[in-house]
Amino acid sequence: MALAPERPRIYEGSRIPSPVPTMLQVPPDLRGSEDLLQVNFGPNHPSTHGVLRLIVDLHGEDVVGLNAVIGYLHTGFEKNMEAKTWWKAITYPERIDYLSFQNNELVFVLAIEKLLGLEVPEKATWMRMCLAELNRIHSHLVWLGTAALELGSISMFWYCFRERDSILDLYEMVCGARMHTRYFQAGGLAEDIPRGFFPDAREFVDWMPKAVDDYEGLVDKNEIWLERTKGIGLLSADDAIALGQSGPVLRGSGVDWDLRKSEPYLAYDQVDFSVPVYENGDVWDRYKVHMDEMRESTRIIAQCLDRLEGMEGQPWIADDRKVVLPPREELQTSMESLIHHFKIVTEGYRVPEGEIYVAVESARGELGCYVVSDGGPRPWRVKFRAPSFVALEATATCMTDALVADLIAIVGSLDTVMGEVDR
Amino acid sequence: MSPQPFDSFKGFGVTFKQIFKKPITQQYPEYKRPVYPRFRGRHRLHVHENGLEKCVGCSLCAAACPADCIRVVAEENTPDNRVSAGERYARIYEINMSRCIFCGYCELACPFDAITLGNEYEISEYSRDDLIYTKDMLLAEPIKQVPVADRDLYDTPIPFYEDHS
Amino acid sequence: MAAADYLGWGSRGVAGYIGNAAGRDLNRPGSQGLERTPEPKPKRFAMSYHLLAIPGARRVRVQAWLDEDEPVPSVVPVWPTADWHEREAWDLMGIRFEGHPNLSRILMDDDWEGHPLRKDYPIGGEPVRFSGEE
Amino acid sequence: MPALPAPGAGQVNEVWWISVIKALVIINLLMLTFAYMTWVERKVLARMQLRYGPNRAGPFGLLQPIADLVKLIRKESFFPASAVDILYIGAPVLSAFTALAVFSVIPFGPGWEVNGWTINGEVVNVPISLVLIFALSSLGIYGFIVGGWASDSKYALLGSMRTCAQMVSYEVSLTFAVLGVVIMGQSLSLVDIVHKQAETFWFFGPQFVGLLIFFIAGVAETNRPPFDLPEAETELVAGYHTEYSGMRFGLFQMGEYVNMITLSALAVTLFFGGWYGPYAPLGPLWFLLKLAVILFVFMWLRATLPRLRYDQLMRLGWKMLLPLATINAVVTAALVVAL
Repeated sequence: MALAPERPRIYEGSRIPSPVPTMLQVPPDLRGSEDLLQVNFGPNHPSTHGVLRLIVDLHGEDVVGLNAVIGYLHTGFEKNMEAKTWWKAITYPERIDYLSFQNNELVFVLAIEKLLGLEVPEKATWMRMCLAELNRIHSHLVWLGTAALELGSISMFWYCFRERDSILDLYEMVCGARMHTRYFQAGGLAEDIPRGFFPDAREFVDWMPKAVDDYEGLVDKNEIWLERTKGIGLLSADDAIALGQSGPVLRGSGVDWDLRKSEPYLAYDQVDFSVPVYENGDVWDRYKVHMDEMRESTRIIAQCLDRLEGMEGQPWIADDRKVVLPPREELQTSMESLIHHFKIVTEGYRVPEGEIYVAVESARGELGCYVVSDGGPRPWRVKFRAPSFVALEATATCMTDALVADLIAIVGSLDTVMGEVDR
Repeated sequence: MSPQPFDSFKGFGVTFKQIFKKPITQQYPEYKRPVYPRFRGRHRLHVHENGLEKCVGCSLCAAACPADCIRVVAEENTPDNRVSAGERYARIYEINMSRCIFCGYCELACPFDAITLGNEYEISEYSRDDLIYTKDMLLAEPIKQVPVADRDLYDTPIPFYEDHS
Repeated sequence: MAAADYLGWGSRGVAGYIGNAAGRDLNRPGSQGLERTPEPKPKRFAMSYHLLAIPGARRVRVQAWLDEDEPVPSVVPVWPTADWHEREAWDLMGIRFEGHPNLSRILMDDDWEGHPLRKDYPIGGEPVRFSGEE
Repeated sequence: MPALPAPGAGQVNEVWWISVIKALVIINLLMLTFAYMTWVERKVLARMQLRYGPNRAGPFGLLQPIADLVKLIRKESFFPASAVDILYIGAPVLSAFTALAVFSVIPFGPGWEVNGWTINGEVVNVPISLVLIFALSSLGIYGFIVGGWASDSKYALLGSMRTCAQMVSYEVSLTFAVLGVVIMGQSLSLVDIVHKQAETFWFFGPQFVGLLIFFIAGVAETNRPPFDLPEAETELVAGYHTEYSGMRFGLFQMGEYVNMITLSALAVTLFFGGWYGPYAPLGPLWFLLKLAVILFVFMWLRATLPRLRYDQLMRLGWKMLLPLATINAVVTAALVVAL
């Protein structure tokens, strides 16, 4: 084990299993063999990120067959949202992907605003970007902690959760809740930014790169870590695109594709950041993408803070009485405001007829939200294109020539959140 | 572990140096970290200084609740039984805390600042029935108090928050 | 009409991915707000395919209109990623895909009856517990 | 310094009941060490991970091991319906027993004269104690293998398969790594080896390669991270003891920890001059101190390193450690003969 073996070059051609692209079938010469052991990894297993069930055919330690079964966490979010008014439905998306909650909320709110044609104040846009990036770091930290834990590096988990906790503190300070915040509302933000946010966020921004150094110090040069990640779970660029991958998985496969750059939303075209892309499409590259993204996100947050500090006193939510709750102090004085307030709360605001697909780059990739409105106070149909759902489809393709231990590493590296997969 | 790179040993340094740092764990039941003022915890119902309840039983909170966990049954105030400042009052006001998602829409919806979400988060019970909070429980001062971080710094100064919670 | 044939992308080998394959129930008066769809709405379901060509960042939405029990050709042979999306549409909306290699339920149990996202499927749920005091 | 007994002398002149008392004391001490090992390990890991570790049961959590013991005893000893009874029950007993038995030949002190009675610094002194150690510890491995197989569970089976392969591979390297010390000490008796080190020098200098191999193979042999594949929690749930609970699980755990202590004690004896230190009457204390340092390294490894993969483990064992150990032994032999 002196030197890590040369990484196998990324394969030629396509490896997507056929006819079913998401299922690895036992090769014909092994079918019915007594040497095969069929093992259920999950739905309850220490490293399946919740309730993923993998039916794995093992030949010794080799994985020869794989079938992913999902749906154990299906909670019918999309159906539920159809029964709620738009305003109330905002509380649902953040619970779909409970690690990337702020991005989920963002995409739904953006979809509503686009259907309404609502102008959002600049301050809200920048704060949204700031929180979305904080959220990306949060999600990556949880990923890094658990993925390292799955490979046996237990300390990483605690170091990651140290920073995660300070991010959640910031969320609690601004949004009132540590995870499911409902802070983004159609039209802007629910409340103004507290003054204390800026020094605390600055402190975090200063500290975060050092923390990333710590993580990298722990595993980056570690021979065992390199052995466990390099050349494992290969996914070529063509296959990644054919399988609809996005986010870190796609960028780890050498495709320079980030919605923040290619289809900028919010104010991403006004901040300076780079998109990390790695070529080899293995677990190591996905890990590196995550690490680099944490640094880049920190940079974006710093720029957001610079802008936001100059915006004190500006409005944080659009002044549209048909959609946005009127300011509280007006409720005591203005009858008109009170009527609007009653109407929005009880009946909800109406969103013009139409259908729209909005996509943002969540921590896991392209998070799309397809909304159909029939002009009523409730969404007619909401559908989320969940990046984890798509990432999980690539499991079988990545699993060529894998051992049991690699199976864990690969599923971990795809960074799936079961809540989002099953919705 | 392997003879080749000394870089492999960098990780040992990272773990070793943590021994001399202070643990970040907070000893929870003894030490309660102050929550930020915006923190949304256990609900409170409020009364005016003259003892009348602020809630007028308009059911806006129940309408706003995404989890449908609030039940309000209103009744008219009578001259000899005057409970609230408005025309009507809430005869029954219940929150099923096991369903509540603490989104705070109820306090946004309430036009009279009658319901707010306080700072208490220790609201576990052994039975689901105990989690159905009645009006008396919501009106009472919570038994467990949670410290709150600097209110001026971490909250927006709107009158609504300065008065209550 | 498979979306792939319609665009001629399958044969040209353009890489792209399906952002979304979502069924939609049109029992009620349809929608035509920002982006117009054919009028009048002739059929119950609309299948939307959101396609994206990664080099070039072009997005295309293709809609196919279906009646109940009317199948639609599967696009899995063209875009492997459609596998689970189509299974999901079948599971939750009851849209059948012809030529799908493994069209089975994905989120619901295998022996589930009905297709939960259809509008005629009741939302169900258990009543919220309160003290029962009148 | 007290006069050293001649090599090979003073072995049997101990009355039998002294041996029995000593055995009782050692076993109990060992159990206590095991119990507090778990406490220390949790504390050390916690501090490396920015936590406090157990601090609720008693001051500094010092009663934690006892609380754990009570919990384990009171827990249901789950028994899978399709398990093979005798083997399932016997396996943890076997592994715990052999682990304890091995310690009997480890010398922890120079030996004393009390009221004219001779007390040796070890429970039994056999001339081939090293062979005995390896024989017993190979026996103990059957506990892990059989236990996993007998519980009739797929995860446990995979775990015991891994144990099997891992133990066989690393036992060879472990034995070969010791050869160098044996050649230099010119004895298979641990007591003699310690005396030899006292007369000359501690062997960790000249046998540094041997020490490294011994340590790595030892970590693998005791199933400690980063070689904890047989019970890799995130892969095989709990490996060979997936189906075990209650005190049966406790016995497995004890076997593992006592093996670890034994191995560290062996390392101290073979490479770090056993009980010798600057002030001789403190013999056992020096021994304990050295032991503690080595055990700390075990924990440090656990806190830092990710787990190896199965094939990498095999590669490391057969392609790196074994050739190195062989070369080391041959070179040592040549040097000893030449000098």
